[in-house]
Amino acid sequence: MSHLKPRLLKPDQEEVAPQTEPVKTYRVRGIPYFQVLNNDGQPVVELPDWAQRKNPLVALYKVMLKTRLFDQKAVALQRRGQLGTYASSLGQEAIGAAIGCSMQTDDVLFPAYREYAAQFSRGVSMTEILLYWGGNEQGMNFQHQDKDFPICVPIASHVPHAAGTAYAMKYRGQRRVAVCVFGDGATSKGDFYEALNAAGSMDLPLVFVINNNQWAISFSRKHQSKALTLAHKSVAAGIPGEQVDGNDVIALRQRIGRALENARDGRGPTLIEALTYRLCDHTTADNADRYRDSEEVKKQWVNDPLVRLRKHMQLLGFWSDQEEKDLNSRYLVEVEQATRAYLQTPPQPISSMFDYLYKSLPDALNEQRSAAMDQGHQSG
Amino acid sequence: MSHLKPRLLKPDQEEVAPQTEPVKTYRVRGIPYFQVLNNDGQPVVELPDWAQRKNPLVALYKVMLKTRLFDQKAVALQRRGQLGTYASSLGQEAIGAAIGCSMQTDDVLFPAYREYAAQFSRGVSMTEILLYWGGNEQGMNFQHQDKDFPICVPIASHVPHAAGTAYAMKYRGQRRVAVCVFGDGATSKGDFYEALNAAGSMDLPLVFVINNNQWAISFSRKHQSKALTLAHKSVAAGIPGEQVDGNDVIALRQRIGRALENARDGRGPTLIEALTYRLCDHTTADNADRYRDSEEVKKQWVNDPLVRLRKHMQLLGFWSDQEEKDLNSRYLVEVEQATRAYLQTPPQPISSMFDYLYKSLPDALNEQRSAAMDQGHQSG
Amino acid sequence: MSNEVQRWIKVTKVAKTTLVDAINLALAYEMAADPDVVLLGEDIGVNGGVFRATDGLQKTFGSQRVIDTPLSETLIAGMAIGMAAERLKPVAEIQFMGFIYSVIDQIINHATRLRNRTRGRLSCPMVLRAPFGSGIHAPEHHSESTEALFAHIPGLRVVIPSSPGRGYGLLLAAIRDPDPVIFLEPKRIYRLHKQDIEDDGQALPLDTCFLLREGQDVTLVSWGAMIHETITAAEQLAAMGMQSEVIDVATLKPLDMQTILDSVAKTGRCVIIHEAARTCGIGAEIAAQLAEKGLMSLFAPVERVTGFDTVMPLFQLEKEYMPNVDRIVAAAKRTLEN
Amino acid sequence: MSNEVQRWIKVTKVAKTTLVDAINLALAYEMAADPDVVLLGEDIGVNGGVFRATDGLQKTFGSQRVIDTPLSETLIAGMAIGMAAERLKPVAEIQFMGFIYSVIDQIINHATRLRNRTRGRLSCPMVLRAPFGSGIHAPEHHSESTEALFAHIPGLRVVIPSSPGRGYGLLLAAIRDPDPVIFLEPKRIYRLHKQDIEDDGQALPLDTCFLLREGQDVTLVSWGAMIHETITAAEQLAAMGMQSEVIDVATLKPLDMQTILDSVAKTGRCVIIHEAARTCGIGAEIAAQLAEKGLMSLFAPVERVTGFDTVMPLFQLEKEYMPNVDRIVAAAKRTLEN
Ligand SMILES: Cc1ncc(C[n+]2csc(CCOP(=O)(O)OP(=O)(O)O)c2C)c(N)n1
Ligand SMILES: Cc1ncc(C[n+]2csc(CCOP(=O)(O)OP(=O)(O)O)c2C)c(N)n1
Ligand SMILES: [Mg+2]
Ligand SMILES: [Mg+2]
Repeated sequence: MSHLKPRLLKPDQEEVAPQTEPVKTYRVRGIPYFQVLNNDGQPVVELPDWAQRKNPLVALYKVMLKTRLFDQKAVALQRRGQLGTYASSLGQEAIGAAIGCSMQTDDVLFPAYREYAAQFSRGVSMTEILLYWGGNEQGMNFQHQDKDFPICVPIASHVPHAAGTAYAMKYRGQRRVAVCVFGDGATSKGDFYEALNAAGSMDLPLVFVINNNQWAISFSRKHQSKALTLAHKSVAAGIPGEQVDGNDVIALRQRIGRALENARDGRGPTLIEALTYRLCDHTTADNADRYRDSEEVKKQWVNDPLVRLRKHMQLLGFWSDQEEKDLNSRYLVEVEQATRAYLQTPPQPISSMFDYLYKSLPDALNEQRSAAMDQGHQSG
Repeated sequence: MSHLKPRLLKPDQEEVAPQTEPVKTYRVRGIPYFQVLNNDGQPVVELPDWAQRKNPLVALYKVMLKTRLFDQKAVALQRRGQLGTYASSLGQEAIGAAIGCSMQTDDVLFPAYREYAAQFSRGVSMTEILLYWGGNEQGMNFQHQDKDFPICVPIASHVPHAAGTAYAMKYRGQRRVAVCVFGDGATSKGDFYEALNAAGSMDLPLVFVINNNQWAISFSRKHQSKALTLAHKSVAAGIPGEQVDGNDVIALRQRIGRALENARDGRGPTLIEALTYRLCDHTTADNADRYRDSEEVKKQWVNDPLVRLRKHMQLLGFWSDQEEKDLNSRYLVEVEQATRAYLQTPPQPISSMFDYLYKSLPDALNEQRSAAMDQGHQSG
Repeated sequence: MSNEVQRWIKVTKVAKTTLVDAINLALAYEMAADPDVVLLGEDIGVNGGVFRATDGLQKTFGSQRVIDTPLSETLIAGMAIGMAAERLKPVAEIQFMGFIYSVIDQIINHATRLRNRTRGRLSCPMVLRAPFGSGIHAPEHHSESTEALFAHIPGLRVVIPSSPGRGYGLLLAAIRDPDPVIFLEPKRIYRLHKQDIEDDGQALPLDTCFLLREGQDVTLVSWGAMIHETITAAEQLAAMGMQSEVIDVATLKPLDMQTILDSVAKTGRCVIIHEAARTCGIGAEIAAQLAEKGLMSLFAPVERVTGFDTVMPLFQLEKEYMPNVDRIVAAAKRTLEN
Repeated sequence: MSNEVQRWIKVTKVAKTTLVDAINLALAYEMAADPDVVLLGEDIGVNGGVFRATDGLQKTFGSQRVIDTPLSETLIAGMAIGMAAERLKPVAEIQFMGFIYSVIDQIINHATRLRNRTRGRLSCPMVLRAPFGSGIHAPEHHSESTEALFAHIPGLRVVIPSSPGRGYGLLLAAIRDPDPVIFLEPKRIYRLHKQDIEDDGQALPLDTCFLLREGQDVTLVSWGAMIHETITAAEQLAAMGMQSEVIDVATLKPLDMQTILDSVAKTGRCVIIHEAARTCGIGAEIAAQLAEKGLMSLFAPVERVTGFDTVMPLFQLEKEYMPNVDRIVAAAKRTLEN
């Protein structure tokens, strides 16, 4: 082949002056950080009205406490070999509680795998969560929640689903909102960015909540991204973004509620970064001592979201030791009942592998179904 | 299965006050916009030194003119059935020229499919570009450029490659830089975001250049993202980002050169959005009249980057009509020579399907290779 | 679809319809009949799709139902899943099969599982359309045939039409199907043949092969654009006195093996033809099932005429890559030597 | 690798090595021998990988060579390509095969093409490692076996070890190979068996099956974790008086069909066992080639004992999904009835 010999045009770096003045600069909206209570349960800004009344506070506290007690049980069950790998939500209960209490019944939740508090307030039962981690599909067949998506394990892959559902809501002219929760690690994944961008350009009724618990298994938030805050990622999609103290359930409830209202009223999506800390191992299959300082963890306990809210309620005279005791006992009973129900639930039948694969099983699969059933029959 | 009936905790929106004050706000660095010349070729800011000297200006002009003339020929060849689908770079020549003239020989370019100007200044021949669009793999076997990546058709999929190469450069302690170019549409794709984020967190010697020609086939920049500018996407990765007049080769050369220096000196990556306009159809397979106003296109011709630089050179007395004429003639001859070389290049042999598949062909494929050769023999 | 709606939609005979026009008609028919059907993809709106498969639909049904998306394939597939769970019936277009790979994750990990993992609480009635295959001198990455990747995914349906009529009827069936379907359109024949079709909303079944030609000497099994080379080969064989049975598999997953087995029981010989790379192509599955269930009726080894296990070459060599009539005829003759 | 380097590295016998430790040893060996080898992936550094396959390597070789990446699989594969083109030898880990699908695009559109599309100007010597398969009561999406998707991709090598020794030797070969290799590790047997191995840097060939047991009655073909059920089945069959030949395919692409054909020429019977879904699994390709090239030596139809064409169930039913010894024995006996 006869090529024309091309001439290399030499670079001329040395001739270039390093500085130029821009002719204009686009201002970028700052990223606000919200907090209402300090660790002593005292307000650092003006308290919203609702946070000075007992009912809404107790509602939040209940979900958080229930989640905490459930969580302890689930970890114990796993340690005893009665549950598969389990992802604890220890220390991160405020996020789910605030989400759950902010959503309306016909909104749709897209959880990752740590938002039991949100799921519980949305009607998912403790038994169901146990069934899921116990290896039984029935755990995602929520009996009292027909729209929410199941737990999502492949990181960030559910974020585009939330965009699709939000689109459907908007297309139908409904005043409904999709809420999608995911971790700090998830904000590095393409799925997240693609959905965030689309939510902006399509102006979808969608609230994104980052559970920034500072760790993605062993990889710290600091390494995950050089973004100053993860809320800064909203700038890339031209949507509002903010950071909220993720251990401050009042601030969370306030800001998530506000974002939902905006979405519901047609004012588009919001990205909320909830700053918290994973007080537990990544899952029961993980040993966080391999990669993070246990001192760091110890220090984080002062931010315990349950303690903070309890102190606040106590300061306002809304919460007695007796009430605390009663609620604990009640939930411990409920947790035991749920555990029993879980342990008594039989495995799914072998045929179920085929029976939910398509709406009706194609003929081509009949033979395999029979073979599976025979085999089960032999071994069973 | 006996489920505990969960209680639905009712949302309490109505109780939530809409406004809260943030306790602090993170300031976000503004996104600067750079331009040096106006459409009359006159400086709107202080002219850099080098832009007042003939050689660097002519070097840039040459690549742009060569690319423009090549482009006309390629489109004509396609229309005559002598070339496959071709993606023109009409109106966008300044970006590639500035990139090519800013890079050093052992840097590595990761082009999409419109950066012929950059490729020409990097040693790729016109014949090679024709061979590529003419359906011959030899077109990506650059004879005078051993490191640059070939043209990338799957949008944004080459951006992670640039991150890997940049990592290798840094790992080896070399003062080299990877430069990756892609379109406005590419900034919606996960691959782009994942690589941008990693470039930030790994502090890679990598310059990202967006050729924002306002269109991704029929989809306009405005619909692609609600981001105020595409340079704002840098905020999500915590790296510097800026917008540059993409029809102003001096501003481009200045800013891209600066970004390369920063990367080379260990100061990490930059995202540069070059604002230009696709004066041509998306490719020769496209008919832009279906989706965009031809008036819009006509108006954009006033920003022609070649005219702007030529006016500037004329104002400084660096460029005569004769020089213009001579250069045109010279490149027209070169283009004809390249075309001839392209048309005279035989197809790759049938065996080549197998011979570059692996470094050495596994035995398992011998039979298929023979069959292919026999078949070629019969039909040939 | 209810009878009322069927009656309401005017049934018209559309003369000389190409495959791509048949796709367009099917989309228009079902959008008119069912307000839950929405389309999404890149350049499908004003531009009407790069092959004009959605031409005019945005004008008719509005930009809320014919949605131009940002350049984000994962988003397109993922959004379709979220829409389907809300009981819309999304038909998503991936502009070329070469750009479909980043959505395999959404298909394998979500679309095909949603019903199963929620025990039917949620489901995913979505269609993913994409043009595929070689033969039109397209640029790099625009000519591959990788349907086998999808045929391995449990819970999916894989459908490939080979004529305007089957394009129309199978696409309607795909949209109405309650589960995820990938619908691959052989772009080489988008405009190659014209057929008169009834625009009557009649769907075709999604789980049977189509018998295109009867014969007793050899069974030729193929799908997509290759059906046309296969029929030409059958004609050439007929001229030589050999009668081929030609089967268009069309619905590749779930696979109607019975029709193929019945044919081979008659002919004793089988040639499978596909454009995709040979190794682990769908031809392997068909040949394997023949070896399992039809071994005793085979007079000769099963032959596969396929693309090579090489990267699809740029277009100067695409003809050399693709199976052709000569190779099919030669393979059929080899089986007949036994 | 030069002899000098080989001598410089201390050859040690490592007693009682598990598969996962063998992987670790091979990585350590090659990193010491070749400064161009770098590892990248999620949690592979301080944490040593979720299965500890990279345990201690960051401490030994530094965080520049054992790179913890952000949670971005496309990036991981894409970076490996960019590194490989610069003549590093990246070994990328995808934490579980369930999260590998978003990188198929990078593999199919780039890694396997770089050499071909540049006519050898650039190349892509990278390894993509991932644990896969079921049987450890793992959560959803952690138990699938989808190696067939990769076996269909031209230009790729697909390797699956089934013992510590083969894990060590094949991984070394994969790293030294000048082209992209996907190396899938059956996690169920990561710690199941222990073997004494020589940490001597000896690679195994990448294009031959391994004959694990000789016999004249039936050929059992398998790979990965299923080798262990297969060998148990062979032992049970032997107790019943039937001698099986057991073949570990190990290097699934390119496929060494000759060894399998030779064996079947001897036994006349073949059972293929894999955990992956049946339709379009690699078993189909092997059975198809037997039907094409070994038809005349087959006394009985080829049997496939495989996972079902269903979504992998959550772990309460995973045993019911996986092929087991009984099914293998029954299939072998069926072939022997002919
Ligand atoms: C796509 C994908 N890649 C990898 C994994 C393995 N993995 C499970 S959890 C996890 C870290 C997730 O971190 P983050 O998003 O911060 O959520 P967190 O667990 O902290 O709640 C990883 C890497 C996965 N589940 N999905
Ligand atoms: C991943 C992928 N999706 C879709 C396409 C089809 N396609 C080719 S070019 C293009 C638009 C690209 O727009 P942009 O990034 O702005 O680049 P431009 O063509 O304007 O230079 C599309 C959708 C592709 N090549 N790759
Ligand atoms: Mg986290
Ligand atoms: Mg563009």
